[in-house]
Amino acid sequence: MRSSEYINKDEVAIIGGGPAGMQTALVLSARGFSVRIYEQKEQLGGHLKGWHHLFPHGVAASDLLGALKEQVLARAIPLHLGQTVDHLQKVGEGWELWQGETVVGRAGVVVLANGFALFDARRKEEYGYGLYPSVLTSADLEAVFRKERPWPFGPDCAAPQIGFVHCVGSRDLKCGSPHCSKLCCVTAVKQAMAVKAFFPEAQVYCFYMDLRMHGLEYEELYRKAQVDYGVRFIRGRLSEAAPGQGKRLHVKAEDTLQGRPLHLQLDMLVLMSGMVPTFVLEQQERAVFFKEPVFGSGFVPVQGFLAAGSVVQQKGLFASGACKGPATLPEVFADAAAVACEVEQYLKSLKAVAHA
Amino acid sequence: MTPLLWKDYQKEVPDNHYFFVRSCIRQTFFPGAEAALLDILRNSLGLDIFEDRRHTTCTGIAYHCDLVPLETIMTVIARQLSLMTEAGYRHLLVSCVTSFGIYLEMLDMWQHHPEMLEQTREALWKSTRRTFELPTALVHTSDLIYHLRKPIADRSPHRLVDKSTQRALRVVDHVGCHYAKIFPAGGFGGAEFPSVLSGLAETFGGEMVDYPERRHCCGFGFRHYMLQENRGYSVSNSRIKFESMEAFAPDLILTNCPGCNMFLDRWQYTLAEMSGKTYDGEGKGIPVLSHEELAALMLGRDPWTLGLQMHQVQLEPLLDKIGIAYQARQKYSMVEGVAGVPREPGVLKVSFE
Amino acid sequence: MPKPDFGFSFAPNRALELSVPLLPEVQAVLEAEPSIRACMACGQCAAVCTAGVFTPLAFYRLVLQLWAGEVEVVGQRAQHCMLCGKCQMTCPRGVNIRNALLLMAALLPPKP
Amino acid sequence: MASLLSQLKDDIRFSEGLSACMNCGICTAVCPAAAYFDYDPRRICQLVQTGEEQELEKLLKGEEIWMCGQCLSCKARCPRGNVPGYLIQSLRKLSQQSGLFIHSSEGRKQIRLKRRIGHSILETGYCVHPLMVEPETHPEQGPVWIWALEQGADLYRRCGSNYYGEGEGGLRKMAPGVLNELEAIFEETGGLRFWEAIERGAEELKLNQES
Repeated sequence: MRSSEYINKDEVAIIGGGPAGMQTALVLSARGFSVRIYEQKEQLGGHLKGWHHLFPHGVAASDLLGALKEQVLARAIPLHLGQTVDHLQKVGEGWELWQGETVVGRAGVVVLANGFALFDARRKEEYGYGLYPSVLTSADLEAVFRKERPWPFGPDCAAPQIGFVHCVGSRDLKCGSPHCSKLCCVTAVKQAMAVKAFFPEAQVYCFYMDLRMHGLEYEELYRKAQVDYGVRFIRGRLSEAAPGQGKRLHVKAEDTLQGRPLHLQLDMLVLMSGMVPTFVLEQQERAVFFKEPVFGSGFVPVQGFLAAGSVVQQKGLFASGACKGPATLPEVFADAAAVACEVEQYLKSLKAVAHA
Repeated sequence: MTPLLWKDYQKEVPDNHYFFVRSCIRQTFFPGAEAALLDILRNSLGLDIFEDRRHTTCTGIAYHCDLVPLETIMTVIARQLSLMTEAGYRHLLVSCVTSFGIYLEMLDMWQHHPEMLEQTREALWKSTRRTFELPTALVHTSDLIYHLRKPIADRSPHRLVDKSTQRALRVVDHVGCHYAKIFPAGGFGGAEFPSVLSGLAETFGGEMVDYPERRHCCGFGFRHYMLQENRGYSVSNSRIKFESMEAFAPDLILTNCPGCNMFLDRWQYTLAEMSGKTYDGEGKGIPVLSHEELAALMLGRDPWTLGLQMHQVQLEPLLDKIGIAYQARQKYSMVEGVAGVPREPGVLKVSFE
Repeated sequence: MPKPDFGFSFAPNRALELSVPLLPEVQAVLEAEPSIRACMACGQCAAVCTAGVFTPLAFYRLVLQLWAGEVEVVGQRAQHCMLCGKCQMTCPRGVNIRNALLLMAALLPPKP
Repeated sequence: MASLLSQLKDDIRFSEGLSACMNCGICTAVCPAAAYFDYDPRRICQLVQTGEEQELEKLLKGEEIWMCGQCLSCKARCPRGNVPGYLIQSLRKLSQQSGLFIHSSEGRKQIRLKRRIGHSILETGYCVHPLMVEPETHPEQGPVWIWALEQGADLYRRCGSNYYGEGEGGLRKMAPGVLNELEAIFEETGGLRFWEAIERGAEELKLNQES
């Protein structure tokens, strides 16, 4: 057994270099702690890398990401890019970070900031994602906005018919996702307005069950989408998409406010893929494994009920951001700062014990 | 993630040794199809398919007309399984899609409510002194034909190709609702993209055409078809399908459910007489075949022994396209000499010179 | 060959077909009173509607029917409005309901 | 007398059919009955969910519950795992058991259906067989069907069927022992009692018409 001297108790390892990981690292670093970021991709940024602009004000995603990265660089936070961590081993009070058979890092405290995964829309089979080229996810549409992929309809289509489906892989027991992903509603409204800005003649429909516009100014976006952009909101969940005439899709839903089934031919269907866990924790006595989620897996469980970051049953293991459940960027930043404070408290309490 | 994608819905189908149960509708309207199925399985492929003359209706049509309580249909099903057990079989082969759904439903109920299985055992014992085991495989006849599609195609002289132009024939499929919509894991391809018929058509060289209302119900509606004044429900829903497939100019509608096969045939006649409209552009209607009928034709079985003259939409234009030879004069001849011929409908064309 | 009497007949699909363009008269109403678009079908208008107690008038439903192109029904039901204006006081989205209803009522030609 | 709701709750088809509906309309969107009738399975789920006795009684006396065609397309789609088609089965069963079915014209048709299909099961061992499909009441079967029935055994035997004959094969005549077993099952499991409830409704209807 290796001694606990082997680990620098004051060092914090952050797993995940997205907004949650970067923000947690920045706050801890500013408060004088030694932090490192382990990111499995070659670049920092997480999902933010793929986004075009952000609700509610339309700030370019690259501006926010640039600012975050600049601060991380300015603070000279050590980065381990392209480094996957697949399990943790407890050593004394601290942790070893493992990838397969190799120890890739050591720290007194580990903060999980692995974020979320986008729901695999192919699993909502009746929408034909992966089968029909005009069915996109919300992430695919951001890539279109970023000019990284083409529109699914040709330039001859000046007045495309476009549908957005809310709650894809959210609020759906059939897909093992009972939760609301909470930011798809406002994302759909943001994207619907953006599409109308590209194609003023487009007819845009949002298929929703409840519009959960919880954030400040989100509700106002909804109203603007209706009045200024002419987006039509249909209260009913899409039941299926099938190939229609030409390259079009044929979709079915119910207008539940009218109590009538409805049909629609679309040139593009956008699925608002929900947020699902990237991994599921398998907790052993002195180890934590990050396993592939299975049907119905939940997010990282934390103690208490008020924005707590301490992972259930594990001393010195914290979780920050959307790995605990769906969250918007402002919520992630606030949570990351709160978690950083919790980590600080924890490290101070260890010191106090050592002195006594 | 747990594999839940449509392409992952593959089911285990045993290669041999089946206990066979018939379909009320199939044997009423398409007697040649069931006979051909048994002939292909037993004689072309040498399989052991056992039938017990004591098996009855599953009562599924009455159950979905809300005339038979759950406990009753469960016990009738248990009796069929008792015959299977008695004959020493554990693989059940079902001809009817309604029945197939019923068997799936009862097995599912018994799995989730073991007390109901016990009640059923008790009821069957009290009423008939019978006992039963559960099947280890529940297979629809279209599953088995799909499973055996390659050996069948290897033995087939014909393909789903226009003989004169070498164009692959355009096939639309209609899978019976109760095949996989109730229990998606029970059917090849699941509820949304069932492959049981498309895979078969493609093996024979046909081109599958996806169409908007592919998954819409044919409109049987159980009680609605059984009541004359309610049949508007049935014909209107089939019409939704025809209107949707028309633009794709299919050469053939392929089905696996006896009811769907009959409705998609008869409603084309009915709609032609009611509105003057047919969906093939030539007044002849779109030919409809079930999986057994298709397999039998591909294998070179005689169309009239197969009973294709019992379809209202005539099959000759399709047979000619594929290049299947047939004796026109044999069509209406009977065991006991030549019989009369059916009257010609007013609109739907049934004779082609 | 006489047509057979089948004893039943077929009916068109009841589903609303959304792909058809808006009727010009619907377009005109929406252009004359753009605030109609802000309706979110909360039902507050119908809850306070004086005429709605006795008649099938419910403004938010008329908006849905207007979008669906059911001009005649909209025109007929709008006739029931007494212009009391309570709906407009309660609407959380500030829709000019009185004007909207006048425009809707005008969808029907006046009775001779 | 137990409340309608508690009677429904005793039916496994009810508990499997409806736990909590979120009113999304995914069922109605693909429902063939909604494409034809002024019918909305979502609305029925909502109504039953209120659990109000008066509303339930209205439903059981009404036409709506008889519109479903039992295709169960709804089961494949519901994001809450509900099955409106099962819920309908439980409502129809209770409507018949309680005698409320005679208040609707669609409900009253159950009497005809029972006498036709129900009796066929115990008399022939089949739900449907060729002689039941009379051309007079089945004009949609077309001239080919008239011809097929005229040929009868000749045609069916050519196609490998036994056509009401003794022995094996398709459409074979069921042995009396087989039919006795079926009847015993119906007796033991409540099938016959259920039919008696339908006939009691028919009686009541007759009395009402006479008075």
